[in-house]
Amino acid sequence: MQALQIFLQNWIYLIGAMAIFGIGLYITLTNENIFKIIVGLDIIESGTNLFMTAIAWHPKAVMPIYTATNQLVVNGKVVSADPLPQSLVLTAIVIGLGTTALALTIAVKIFEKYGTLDVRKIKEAKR
Amino acid sequence: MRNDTPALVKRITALSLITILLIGFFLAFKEMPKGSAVNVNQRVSRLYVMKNVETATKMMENGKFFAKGIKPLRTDVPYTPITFGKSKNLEDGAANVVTSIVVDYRGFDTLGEVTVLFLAATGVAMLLFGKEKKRKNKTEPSLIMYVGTRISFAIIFLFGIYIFVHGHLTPGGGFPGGAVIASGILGLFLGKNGYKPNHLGLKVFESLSGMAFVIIGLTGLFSVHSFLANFLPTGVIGDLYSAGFIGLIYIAIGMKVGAELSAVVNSMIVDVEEEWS
Amino acid sequence: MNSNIIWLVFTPLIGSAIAAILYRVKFLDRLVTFSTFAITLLLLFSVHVGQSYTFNLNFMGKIIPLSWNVTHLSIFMLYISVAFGTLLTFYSLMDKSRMKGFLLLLILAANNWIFTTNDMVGFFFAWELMGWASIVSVLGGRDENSSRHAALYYAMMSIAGSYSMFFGVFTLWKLTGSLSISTNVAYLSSIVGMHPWWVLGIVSLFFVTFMIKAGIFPFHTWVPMAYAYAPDTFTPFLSGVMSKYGIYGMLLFLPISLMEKGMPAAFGLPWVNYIFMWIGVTTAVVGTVLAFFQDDVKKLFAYSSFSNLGYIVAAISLFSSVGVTAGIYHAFNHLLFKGALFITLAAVISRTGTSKMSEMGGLWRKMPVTFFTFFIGIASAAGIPPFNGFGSKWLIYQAMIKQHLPFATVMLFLASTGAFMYLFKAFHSVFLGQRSARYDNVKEVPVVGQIVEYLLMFAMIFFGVQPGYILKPIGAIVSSMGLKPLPTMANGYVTGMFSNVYVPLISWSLAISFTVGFILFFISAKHKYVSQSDNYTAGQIPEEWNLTPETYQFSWKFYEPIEGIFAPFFRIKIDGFFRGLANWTAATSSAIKEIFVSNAQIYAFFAVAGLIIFVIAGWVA
Amino acid sequence: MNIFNNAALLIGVPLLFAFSIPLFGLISKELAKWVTLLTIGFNASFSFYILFAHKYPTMVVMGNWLPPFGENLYIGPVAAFLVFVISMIGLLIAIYNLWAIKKGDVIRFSVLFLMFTAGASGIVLTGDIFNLFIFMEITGISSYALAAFGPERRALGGAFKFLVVSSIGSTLYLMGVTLIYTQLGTLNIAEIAARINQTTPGLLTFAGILIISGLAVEAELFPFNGWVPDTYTGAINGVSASLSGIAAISAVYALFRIAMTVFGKSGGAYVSTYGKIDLMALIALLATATVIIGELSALSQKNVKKMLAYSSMAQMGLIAVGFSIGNKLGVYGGIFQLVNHSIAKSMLFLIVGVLVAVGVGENIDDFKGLWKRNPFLTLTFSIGAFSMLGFPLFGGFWSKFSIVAASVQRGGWYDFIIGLVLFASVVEAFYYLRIVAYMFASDVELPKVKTPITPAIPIFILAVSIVAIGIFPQIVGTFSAQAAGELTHKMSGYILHVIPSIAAH
Repeated sequence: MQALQIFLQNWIYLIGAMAIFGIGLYITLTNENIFKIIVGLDIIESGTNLFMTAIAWHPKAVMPIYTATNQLVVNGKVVSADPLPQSLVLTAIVIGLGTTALALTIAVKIFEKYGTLDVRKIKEAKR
Repeated sequence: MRNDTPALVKRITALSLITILLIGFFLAFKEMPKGSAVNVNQRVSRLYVMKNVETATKMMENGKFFAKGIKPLRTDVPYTPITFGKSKNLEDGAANVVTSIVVDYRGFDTLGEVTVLFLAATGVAMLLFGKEKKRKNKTEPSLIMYVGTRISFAIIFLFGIYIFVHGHLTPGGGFPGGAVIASGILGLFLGKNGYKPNHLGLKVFESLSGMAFVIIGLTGLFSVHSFLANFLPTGVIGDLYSAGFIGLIYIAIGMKVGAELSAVVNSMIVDVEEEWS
Repeated sequence: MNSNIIWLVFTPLIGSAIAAILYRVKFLDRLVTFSTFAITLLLLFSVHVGQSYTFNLNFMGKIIPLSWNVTHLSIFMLYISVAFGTLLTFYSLMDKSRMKGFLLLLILAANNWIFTTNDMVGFFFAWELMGWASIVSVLGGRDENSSRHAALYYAMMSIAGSYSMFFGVFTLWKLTGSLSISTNVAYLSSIVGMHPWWVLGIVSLFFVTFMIKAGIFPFHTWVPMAYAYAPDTFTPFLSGVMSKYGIYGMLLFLPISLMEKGMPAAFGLPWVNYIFMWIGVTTAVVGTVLAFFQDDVKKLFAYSSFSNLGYIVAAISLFSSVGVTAGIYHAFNHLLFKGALFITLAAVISRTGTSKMSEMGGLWRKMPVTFFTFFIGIASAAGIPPFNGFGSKWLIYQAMIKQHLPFATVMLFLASTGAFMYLFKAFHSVFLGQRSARYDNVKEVPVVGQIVEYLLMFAMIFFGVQPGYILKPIGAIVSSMGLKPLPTMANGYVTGMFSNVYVPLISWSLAISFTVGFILFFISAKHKYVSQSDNYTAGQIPEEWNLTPETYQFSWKFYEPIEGIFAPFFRIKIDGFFRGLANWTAATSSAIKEIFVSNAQIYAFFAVAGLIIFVIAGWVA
Repeated sequence: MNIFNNAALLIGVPLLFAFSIPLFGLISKELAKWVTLLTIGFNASFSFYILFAHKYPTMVVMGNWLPPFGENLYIGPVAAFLVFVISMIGLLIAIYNLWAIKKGDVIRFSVLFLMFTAGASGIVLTGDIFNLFIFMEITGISSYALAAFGPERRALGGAFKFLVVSSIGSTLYLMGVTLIYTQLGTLNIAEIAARINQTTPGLLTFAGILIISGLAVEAELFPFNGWVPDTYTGAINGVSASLSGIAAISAVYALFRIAMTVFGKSGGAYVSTYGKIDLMALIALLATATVIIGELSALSQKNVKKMLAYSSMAQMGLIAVGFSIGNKLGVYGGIFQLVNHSIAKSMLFLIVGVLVAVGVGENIDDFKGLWKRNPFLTLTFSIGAFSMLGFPLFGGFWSKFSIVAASVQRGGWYDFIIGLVLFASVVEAFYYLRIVAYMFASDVELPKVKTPITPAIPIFILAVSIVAIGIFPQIVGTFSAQAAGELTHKMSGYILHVIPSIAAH
């Protein structure tokens, strides 16, 4: 039981992150529909974000916010979760949002001009 | 791999590639501190949490920060206890350490992040540029929808403002706050057929709030001689009026994100006719 | 310091700048070109063997010494190239072809630089300058499409060659830390006994370049195209002077292969030299055979030029005193007679407007001076005694026999006989035989051209009868290379290993017999001149037999039987190799291009697959 | 430690004006373009000041937090020089845009173009590995949008390809950065570089591979470069010019900053990296493949723009070959070639843009007889082509010269690599010379075309600079020699300028 607990503490978020990453990559690489590809890219980004939060977390972590009751530092040692990756995730989420918005816009325009959302059919007649 | 590769081949290839990649990740993770082995004290975050970067800087300048073999002695940086609601004039006044990193210690990242979002919104608007056609919902929104969105908009807007104003105290900040505001505006779009926000207002708002951020940064440059440096007193940790320029920046970011995301929603909802020829 | 050497390079450059400004006015361009050539020739009198000059080029804080050093070989090459260039530019004063004088001057600058430099950087620069100026010069031919094609082909070969040399220069620089040619050659010859393969590899990087520029088999494929489609007045320079740069380069590097260095030998020669000798012989034979069947007269002489360079290479590759003497001597002779031949061809083509032999004929009455120059030229080329080609060919045979290479000698003899055959074909079909009616109004070249032709005639006869004037400087060159020079005798002698020939004696005897023949010609019955179609027909109507003016021409199916003999060999096309390489490249190109005609997803696949390859590489390592 | 915080204006001023351009746009469209032009002009002149008043090596501290605790910009010889090049090319393309961008959303286009240039400068300047990611995204997002701009639908397809591949790449980069952070607990490039040998080798290798793969997407190395031809062909010419002239510079810079400074071993004649495999060798292999594939693909193109795209890919490969040799001469050649490539290739794209606009077209056959139709564009195109193929007395010669010299100096299997590269160069020479020969054909009679004045200015300046660099290579040479010194000596060139107190240990 102890071993399982330690295993879960060590690996659960990492495995989750990698699973999400792999699923996203699989979706991106196998679906021909542009929207699904964009969804796949988004899922990949989620996997990365989860990974970044996972490396900030440890089993005894408290939230990194000073409140009246929350002690971040005990005996000269920081006990909170690592705030830096969390702030990086904030940034990464916004960047992912921007990329997704732009990708969707391009998808909309592609549908307008090519009349299809199938990546295999988006090509010019003359090469 | 060609354009006409059968789906099955693609799937099998993708699966095998991803499997190899994940095994690679797994092997790398084995060497990585994880779970209970994660030690925040060995990371630079320790200094951010303890808000003693200045001490560390002094130690570094005296040559006491790096040990032999260039190992940083982050655990040796002395700690001044911080009490919520009492500690004054810390080097960074935000109670939320994530906020203090996002806006203060790594504020330049955030400026870049705002820029990315701004560029995305600009790109969306640029690509969907054209002469607007009259928008028409597929189903006419009901009266409840109309009234409900109007009423809830005020509450949502207020909530958004609350989130970004309290960014330095509670989870949240400019980006979530802005997104909340934009969701209120999305509600308005849903609630009324042919709803048109004030384009000019959005644009001016967006520009001014973005410029405000840069101008705050430049003020830092000209008053404290460093771009994006805090030039205001940090106050007592836990107060609403504390943490120096973090509140100002989060207000600017919140307004900017709100305006930007509303503009994105607007661009995506409205049909346009292109004017290339 | 002897800075006058530098002026050999700068004078043409300045002239080129002036000519480039004036190039829209063709005559002024040519005039500047001619005067610059003449000034350079005068400047040459102030240059003496042993002079040297060093200019330290500061490149990125590194000092690169650009050094000039006048040797016996360089002064000889300088004199003959500049003198010939002066004649050629004088001829071109009244010429209509689209040769651009300023380009020729650029080549002259490079020419002087190549022949005097002693550092590889300068050599490489000059080589590039010469190469590009000549490529651009080829562009101005009569037939624009063909000359564009030829120039592109030439450019490709030339670029491949210069990259090869580039690589060689840097390898040597890395090995010795010096850029001086003489130091590097000395270094190579000091290690050639220990690492023959190594040295062979480095030297072949240079030799590929030299062989391309000289047009030696199997890199000759650009020669017929470039020679034939270049501007008519540029071809003499291309054939006469520029092909010698390759020979000069080879002569710089050949001292490495001295027998005493312990190279493994084959048939009494270091085997590398042996192979190289056979390359030369093959060049001579292949050039001859290919020249038989050309209809384009410039192409015919291009192949002839290619064949003659084979003789030179075969001779110098022996690296014996006779061999090198013969090689350099033949280089000089080839410059003279091939230059003369191409100049006369330029004259003919400028008057007739065609270079096809089947469209010419019977021009000797209209252009007698040109005719005689051409006649002496082909007599020289064929190696007929009183004219200048004789001595060198004779020495070449001697050198071959002396090395006990009977088979190669026989091949060279064969090539020489073949040369006589194609030369006669060209001679007859251009100048003799029936004249087509459309050339009734053809005039002789202008006086300027005639002067040049007289001078060339005189030179060919003079150096044929008095070979000593050339053999003496060559003797100095040979001894400066560490070989024993041939014994010097009076100017009239061609000295050899087995026998010495006193040429004036032969010439007198030939002149007497010729006079006798001439007298017999005049006292015999008068000839009747008829029009072209008034002949052979025996009362038939030519059209019924599908006979056209071309089919009456002398060159019409002239060597058809011989062509049958060689037919199997024609299936082996050397330019087929390069063409194949090009086709292969094009096919690979189309195949590789297919990578990039996919969609976004496939590219994502590529990226992930590349990543995976790395990951696996990381595990394996 | 030399701190020059005012250099933050290199990022701050473009940001300020990018945010305010929509307001200027309310007044007039032209004003938006002019504001962009002037802002990039400010950047160009400021970086000119830094470069020629010899203000570097210096550092900009953000928010008063010294590195390695806060973020910083490091302006070493590389950054000072490349920022100047990027701003100058950006300025010239902005002048071209004054003429070329007339329709569509001009105002927002100006915003994106301004931030594209500023973002590329940011990549070069930044001293923080995560900040590098942000600037990559700024450049990336603006270039997706710019590439999709234009009336032709092929632009959209190209932009989408770019977006998909590049998003995957940036995710991989972020993963790699995170992995390094777990071991070293810092994001500052200088500190990571100083302590990279304290990581475990397996993780280090994996992180390095992820980061290099991520950066190779924008540095156009095979097999991460599938997007290149379609994006370059699809985008309008000004954008293609800036993609190859600006984005590519910063991407290659980032690639080798990571490989040489962060992962590199200090000391030794040739830079190699820590970890199980030598990342420099890996990049060398990629680069060789890129050169060969790029040149061979370009050979059979009939569309000049596509040909230039492939050529651009191949040139990036050549640059990467130069860098990956890892000695001073090789890096010198790489940086020199980087500058030459960005000048010449952006000029060629601009010329194609003018030619398409005046109705000549972008196929090889349209170029026939161009000399008689428009001598100015023909001459400048030829100058660009000659520089590309490394003709003596043109800029490209010196860089190719140095790269070949460096690889021969290194020897070993670099001899083989450079042999392949030189073969590819023959192919390159062929397809460029073919166009040049076509342009000078006189057997085609077509009406003359006029060169518009505005785009002729940048084209003329670029052509003159190519010739000037060819004749006086020290214009670029002095700076690239300093830059090569910085990249090959990571301790004295980089780390000690950013964190001087490391010297004591």
